[in-house]
Amino acid sequence: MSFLKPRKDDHPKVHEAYEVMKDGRMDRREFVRVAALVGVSAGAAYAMAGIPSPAWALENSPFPADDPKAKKGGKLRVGMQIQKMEDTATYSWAEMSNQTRHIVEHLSMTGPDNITRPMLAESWTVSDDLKTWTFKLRKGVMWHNGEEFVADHVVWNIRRWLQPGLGSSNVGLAAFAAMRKDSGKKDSKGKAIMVEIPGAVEAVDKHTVRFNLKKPVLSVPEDCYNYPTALMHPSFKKPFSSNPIGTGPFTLTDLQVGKQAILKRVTKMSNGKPFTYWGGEVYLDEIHYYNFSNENQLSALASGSVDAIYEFTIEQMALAKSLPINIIPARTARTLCCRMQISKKPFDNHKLRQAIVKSVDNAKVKNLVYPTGGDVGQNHHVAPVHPDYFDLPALKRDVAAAKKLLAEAGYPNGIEVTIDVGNTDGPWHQTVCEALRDQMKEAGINLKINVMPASKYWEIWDTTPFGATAWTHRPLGTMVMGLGYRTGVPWNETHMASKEFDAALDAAEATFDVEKRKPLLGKAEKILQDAAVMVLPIFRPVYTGSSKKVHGFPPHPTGYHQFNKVWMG
Amino acid sequence: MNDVTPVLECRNLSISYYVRAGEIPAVVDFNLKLMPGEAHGIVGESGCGKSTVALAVMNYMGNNGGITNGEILFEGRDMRTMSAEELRQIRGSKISMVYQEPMASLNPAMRIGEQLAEVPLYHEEETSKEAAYDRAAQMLAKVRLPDPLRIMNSYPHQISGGQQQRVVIAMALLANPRLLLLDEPTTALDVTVEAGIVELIKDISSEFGTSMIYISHNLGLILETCDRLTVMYSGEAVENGSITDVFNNMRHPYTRGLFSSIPLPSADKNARPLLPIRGQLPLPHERPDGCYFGPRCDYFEAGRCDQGLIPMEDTGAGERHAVRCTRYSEIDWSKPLELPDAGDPVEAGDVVLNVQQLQKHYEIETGGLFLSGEKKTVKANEALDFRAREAETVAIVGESGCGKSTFAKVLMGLEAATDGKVTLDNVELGQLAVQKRDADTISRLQMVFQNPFDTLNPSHTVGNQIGRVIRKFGVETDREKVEQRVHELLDIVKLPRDFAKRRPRQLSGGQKQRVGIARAFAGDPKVVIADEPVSALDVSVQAAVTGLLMDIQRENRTTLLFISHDLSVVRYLSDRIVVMYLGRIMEKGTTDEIFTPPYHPYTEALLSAVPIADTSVKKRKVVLTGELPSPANPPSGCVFCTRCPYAMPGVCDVTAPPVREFAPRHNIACHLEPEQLTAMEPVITIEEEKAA
Amino acid sequence: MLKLIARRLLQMVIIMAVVSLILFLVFDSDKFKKQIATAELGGFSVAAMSDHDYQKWLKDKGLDVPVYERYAQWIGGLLQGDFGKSFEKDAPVSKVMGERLLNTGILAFWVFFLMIPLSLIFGIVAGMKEGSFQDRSVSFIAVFTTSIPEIATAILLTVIIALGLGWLPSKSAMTGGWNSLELVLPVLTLVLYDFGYVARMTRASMAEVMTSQYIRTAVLKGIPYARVIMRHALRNALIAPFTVIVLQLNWLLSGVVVVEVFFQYNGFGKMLLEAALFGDIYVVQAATLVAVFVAVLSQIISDVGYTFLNPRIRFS
Amino acid sequence: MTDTTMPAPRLSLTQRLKRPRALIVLSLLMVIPLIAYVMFGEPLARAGIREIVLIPAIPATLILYALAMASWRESWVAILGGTLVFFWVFVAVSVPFLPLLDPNKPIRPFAPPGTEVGDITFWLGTDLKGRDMLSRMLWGCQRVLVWGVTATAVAYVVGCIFGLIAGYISGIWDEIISFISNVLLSFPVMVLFILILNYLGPSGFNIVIAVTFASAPAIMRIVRGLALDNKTRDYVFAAQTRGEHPFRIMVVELLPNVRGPIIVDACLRLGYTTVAITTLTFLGLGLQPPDADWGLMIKEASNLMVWQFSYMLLIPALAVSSLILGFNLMADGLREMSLRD
Repeated sequence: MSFLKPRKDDHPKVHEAYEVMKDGRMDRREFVRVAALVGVSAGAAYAMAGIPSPAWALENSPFPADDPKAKKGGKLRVGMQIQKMEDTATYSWAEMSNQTRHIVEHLSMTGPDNITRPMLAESWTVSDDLKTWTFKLRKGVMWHNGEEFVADHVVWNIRRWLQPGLGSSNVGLAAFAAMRKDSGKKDSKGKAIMVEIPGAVEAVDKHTVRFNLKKPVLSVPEDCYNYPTALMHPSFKKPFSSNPIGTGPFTLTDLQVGKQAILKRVTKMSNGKPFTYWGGEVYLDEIHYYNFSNENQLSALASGSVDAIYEFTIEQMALAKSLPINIIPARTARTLCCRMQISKKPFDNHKLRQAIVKSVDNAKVKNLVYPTGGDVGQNHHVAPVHPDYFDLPALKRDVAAAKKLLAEAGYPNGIEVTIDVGNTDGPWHQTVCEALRDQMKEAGINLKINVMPASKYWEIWDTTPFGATAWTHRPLGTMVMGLGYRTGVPWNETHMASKEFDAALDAAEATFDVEKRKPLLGKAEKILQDAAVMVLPIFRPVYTGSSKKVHGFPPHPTGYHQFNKVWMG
Repeated sequence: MNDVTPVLECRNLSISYYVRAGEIPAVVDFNLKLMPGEAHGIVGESGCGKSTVALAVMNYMGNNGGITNGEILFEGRDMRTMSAEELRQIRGSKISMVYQEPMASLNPAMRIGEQLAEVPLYHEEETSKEAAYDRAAQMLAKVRLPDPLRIMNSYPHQISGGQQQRVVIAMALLANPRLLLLDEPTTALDVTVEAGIVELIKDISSEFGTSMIYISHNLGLILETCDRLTVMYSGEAVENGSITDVFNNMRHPYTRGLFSSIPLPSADKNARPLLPIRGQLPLPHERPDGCYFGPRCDYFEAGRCDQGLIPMEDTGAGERHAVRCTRYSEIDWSKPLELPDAGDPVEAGDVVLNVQQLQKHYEIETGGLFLSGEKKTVKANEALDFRAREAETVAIVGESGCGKSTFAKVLMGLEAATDGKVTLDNVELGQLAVQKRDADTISRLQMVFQNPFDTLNPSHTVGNQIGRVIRKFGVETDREKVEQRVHELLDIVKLPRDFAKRRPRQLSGGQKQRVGIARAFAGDPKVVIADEPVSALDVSVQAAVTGLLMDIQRENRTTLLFISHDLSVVRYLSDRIVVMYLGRIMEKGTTDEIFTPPYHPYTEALLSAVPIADTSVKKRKVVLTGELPSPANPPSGCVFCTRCPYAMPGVCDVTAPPVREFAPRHNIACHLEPEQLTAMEPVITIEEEKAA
Repeated sequence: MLKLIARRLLQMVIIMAVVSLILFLVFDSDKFKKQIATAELGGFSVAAMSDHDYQKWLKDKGLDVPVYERYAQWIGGLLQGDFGKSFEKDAPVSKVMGERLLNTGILAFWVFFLMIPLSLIFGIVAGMKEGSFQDRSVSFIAVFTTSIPEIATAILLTVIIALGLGWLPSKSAMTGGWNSLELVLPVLTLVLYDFGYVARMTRASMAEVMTSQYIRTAVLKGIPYARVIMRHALRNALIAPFTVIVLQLNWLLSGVVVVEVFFQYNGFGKMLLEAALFGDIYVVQAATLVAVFVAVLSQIISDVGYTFLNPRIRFS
Repeated sequence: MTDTTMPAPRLSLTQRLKRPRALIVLSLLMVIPLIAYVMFGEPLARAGIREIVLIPAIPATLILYALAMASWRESWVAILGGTLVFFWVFVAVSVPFLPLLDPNKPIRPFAPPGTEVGDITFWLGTDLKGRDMLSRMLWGCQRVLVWGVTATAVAYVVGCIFGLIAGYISGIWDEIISFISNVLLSFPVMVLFILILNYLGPSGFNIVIAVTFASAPAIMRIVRGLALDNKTRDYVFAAQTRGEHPFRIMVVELLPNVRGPIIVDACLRLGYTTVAITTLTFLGLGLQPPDADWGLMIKEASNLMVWQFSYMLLIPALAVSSLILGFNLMADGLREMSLRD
């Protein structure tokens, strides 16, 4: 096995990580990811890790390698919910970004292998303290309107996101949160209004951008590929769909929300000169998105109305298997969180919560719903796919203990509780709840399942005492823990408020070394698990499908569409 | 006469309908011979099969009817052997028909001209459209319709009922048929309009020489229009002969019963009370063996009358006079019938009900919720003024639209009077809605309704409905006593006590009316209003119900307000008569005063219009022209002026007529001089040489 | 007659005004505003929004204006032909709805084009001879087809024709551009369901006319049977089916919802359902008004037509 | 001069059962336990009598069926319709006692009809979650029947009350009621359903409300028409002239006499309501999972559009069609019989 050694000028973290890896304390793939994060090219990182570089780890390109058999031309029809395209920075659905992803692009790009590579940036470097990030931009990247893509454009975009009134969810990302400070002013509800720290982002020269962060952030490149972070031309005016200027290979020719979004290759810039795409060969001529609700997408694929779809659910697997299609699974950290709100009766009773958790066999539930694929959850929301996952001992179902706890909680004759479920990701939510019901029954807990339409569930998801909420995939365990369980954060649906937990999480977040971070995060995981605020039995895989004609359809864990190298056969 | 082929001959004709329950014989063993130019009447009560005969002649019996036996020969050819095309050619051209309901018989969506012109167009070869329309217009003129061209261009609903019937007659006559079938052609019409149609039919038979079959339940009409007649009972012809033979020398007990149960305006209740036929018409599938009339016949003889089919036998006397009775020769037909005791005339008491200048106007709005249209005033009652005494029967007579039913509603408190007064024992009722009247007042004023099928609530038992009145008026409250009282009332109206448990649909029309009477008298009323209580009943039942009503009234000394359009019935039971026309009183007085001059011209016309089934009666013809005006749009001046034969232009159509008193409480509202009125000849005269 | 029409139109305007006001008031509730926000931004985003952000969002959407003001604005826009803007589709309502209405219009056209002759002919043939074999069979078929709800008809047709035989596409989303084949199943579904109803009405009307006395008069007048049917019977027997057929327009607006959703056909019904679930006020408003307009208009047409076809009413 | 009369015959048991009061009692015995079972299943289960309440409904259903068949002999249409309807009613009241698999228990997904797993045979296969289709189909009729009957009944009560008021009392009441019903009738039914259920949220009780809004105006019109017709009958005058209270006239005199056409209409309307509930559930606005329901079965299977799984769609579609066919045929038969009288 041959290892490429890190170069001298590589980031010290690379050296550090390299050593850790060599000692066998770090997974090689994790090393590739970390090295890529701090600016080592993916190809080099794979070489250092001593594993063969996958086909897509082409040097200096975020895209997979060209398939020699690829044919040019054709259109790809994709079934997806067609949303509006107002402002990329305020996108709230991944589907929206799919409609835009081939028009406007990001500084970086996270591939289906969970590795983040430079995209519009050619490379980046980071200071040792992880506070200063310098991005070298690609030269010769052209906007559709004929202008060259330069550093000022990046600065303009990022400063726009930081504006208090925009309402972009980007400010919740660690990288950009570290560019803001408290203005001292308060809004009508007494929350602090945050403003940009002057100089937090600066154009060093025409092709260099520097981030000056107020605290160390590890996930800057990953954050730069979050779906609302596409870079727009400064001439942008809402809505994007009526003036779609980007750097990507496609442009929007027709958008009808709820019906279709038609993307076509850009051949000429608006000044009349031919447009050359920086990213090399793109095979498709057109990408057509047609509106199909999630549950109808597979039928649409089956009936030949579309060539590929956004997603299908586990219940449709048998159908998918019966069809002549490619089934494309992706292992993710998406989950269903049957959480209790500890500020509400009767879930303020810790013993009761423990009884509920004890009465359930998570592995059994997972195997019932996802017999193959997926991971068993341990009631703490960090998934095995997360690089910083700390494997706590598996939970054991204990009905007797649950009964005892129930009695101690003051319900010796059992209790009836109701869970709200909205099947927001598909009917399997309900199946999970039904499995919980059957298992809890043995412990004397009578679970009533209140099924409601998805839209209604989203109105109460953060207020209901007991609800089954679907959470999407996020690349890091610290990210989900920070978003969902830190005291007072908006998405803290359990109303968990634990200083120890917050402290453990802070410690984990400030630790670059994954191996060191793991036990720290493990501590937080344990606190969360012991708090017994939820039953989180499954991390589910995501399935999508394409017809046999479609080649190179990438299985992305967050459902991002990356069609640069897709071709129709 | 035997060398002449009859126009129509029915031989041993039997017709049945087939329904789910099985075969229902509608006509049994029917014979008829109709000579050219002859008018033949078929008379009988409802359900006797007379209309079936007419439709059978047309060979039109629907999907479920058929001739089971016998033959129908039209001009010597058996109609049953004719092809569909032959039948079509005969229908409408050689045989044509006039129907009971003219409105329903004309296509509502086609102009009258087209409907008429079809007849020549499809029956005469090479008739041009213009010629057909010309013929139609001429024929309309012949049936005495004014302005034929306008009528040709109209839709049926745009002309009045009388005019529609004239159109139907014109249609029937267009192809100059050999045989004209008239199925109750005037039943749906008002009596004065009926008179005009009857007049027309009589003229037609003389002018066109067409043979006619005239079907009616009214013996008087048959007398006026026909040469011969057949009396039918329950699907059988029971008597057949010339008018004079059957009217004067009837040889069947049913015919006799029929005659003695119809009121004649020539007689009053004390002179010749009505004699009803007991029992009721058997249902087709419940007919007895032998004589169908047997169970109701006074001459019934077991062993003879209830065996086998009784054949039609020629009496030998008279002209082709035949009768279906085994005992006709044994019965002493000269012996008068045993008449029931008429009872003594009742002495009238104090004034109970006093109506003074009563007025009832309706406002009709032609708009809805948002856009209000014009308002129209319908003067339903105008200046009504009369009194009724205890134990007295006051009849209110008039044709449709005369306001008699509105008056009843005002009296009962369902409508408030617009002006004027109605007092019952000094209680003012005109403005007092029924909800505001005390139970005592309500119970003193009760009503018997017109339609026997409507008068009882089909969902409740008879006992319940009578009992409710008893409880409501507090006559009795105890459950058993109420039941007791219900039984007493059923006894009074001569119904079996177990009828209390029955529902109305299990009762016949006459029985329902009896229950209605029992209900009206349950609260011991002082005044009973009877709104045409017998007009929907068959004649033989009418007599019984009328008799019953009078008996009870007499016994209880109740005041009876009897509303009717039929002067002959009225004559039988009323002490006083009020004649109304378009909401106004034309004439009022005692029964005798009304039936003898001086007449109001309208009274005169009404009297003349009533068909009288008595060969000894001679009527003076007074036929009114024109149609009844709508009460929403009455003529100015005297409301009768548009149809009055004596109308004086410039006077009658300008000012309302004065009310003159000819005798105490005999008033006539007319512009004619009193002398002129007094000088009128009586309308009805009886020839003294009437055969015994 | 004109007065009648004017009155009905006025009534319609009042009804539409009442309905739109009620809808405005209903959708003005905080609950519904929250629903729109959730539908548009997703539950997570809404939960993360500060009150400031939420107020700003409301302002962006124009939902911060008091309801009466919004209603007045909306009415004002309406008078200028502006139905407002769809929150979900981010396009003028008139554009979105126009297209959807056109699609549904095409659907409706074919439904009526097939259904009217079919049901009239069968109904008349059946009604001509009540109780005959043809009558019994038509009646039975009619009861049968009307008894199968559209959703079941759609399933049966799809399973047999599209999935089993593979003759037709099972969905009608028209993703490859306009495809008339995709229209067949939705049209067939609606025709099958509606045919029975109209045929039954026609049969009943014809049967009633055939037993009427004026048909007896016509027959006994000796005119040929064909003329009795064509001239005397049909003229009267078709009055009731006419009104029924016009009123089917109203029914169709109900029927298309499930058919369009099932077949994924981008029509008016599907739009209405989507808009209602999203809380897309202006689309719901406009769609409801259009639905009410069509419904009331069809009622008016049917009334007027009835009056016009029926001389008994026309000339009185 | 007495009319010939028949003595009142002694009533046989069948005849006694056929009296309106007995029929009403039997119908209530059939329907109320079912309603209680479905709507108040939880409290009943806690009291331990959930299954027991259904027991009286079984004989009541059978007796009613026997009576219906006996009195509808003349109309094979009504017999066929009644048989279909009573079949489902019988299934609804007896399904807890039938030897069926748990309708909500996932066993083996996508087993085609006739699959044998161990000693279990899935005669109609299993659905996408592996639940027995036969069991779900039979259980599914409960909810549709209960909510359909309840919704129709409530709509009828409301429609009759307003119809009687509008028709009998008339005047300004008629104008107001007619205007409101005109407003409601101006909506295509499905539009009204969508608006109401979207506002109230989907649930059985809200379906009752929505059906009431959608159906009551039409019922009101029918009752109003019948009341207008019947109020000019002499027996109503008779009641008025004895000074009866309008309420009594409406309820005692008018209501029983409008029942004939109303029963026919109710049969049809039960069919419509069943369609509406199934359709709304399919659209996601109606009944909510998890309990078996035909509309839900369709909804869940409607994403599986391939021949091989079409049994999952066909079974509920045929079930709901047969029930509605039953209602419609029954209405036809009843109408035919009423016209024949």
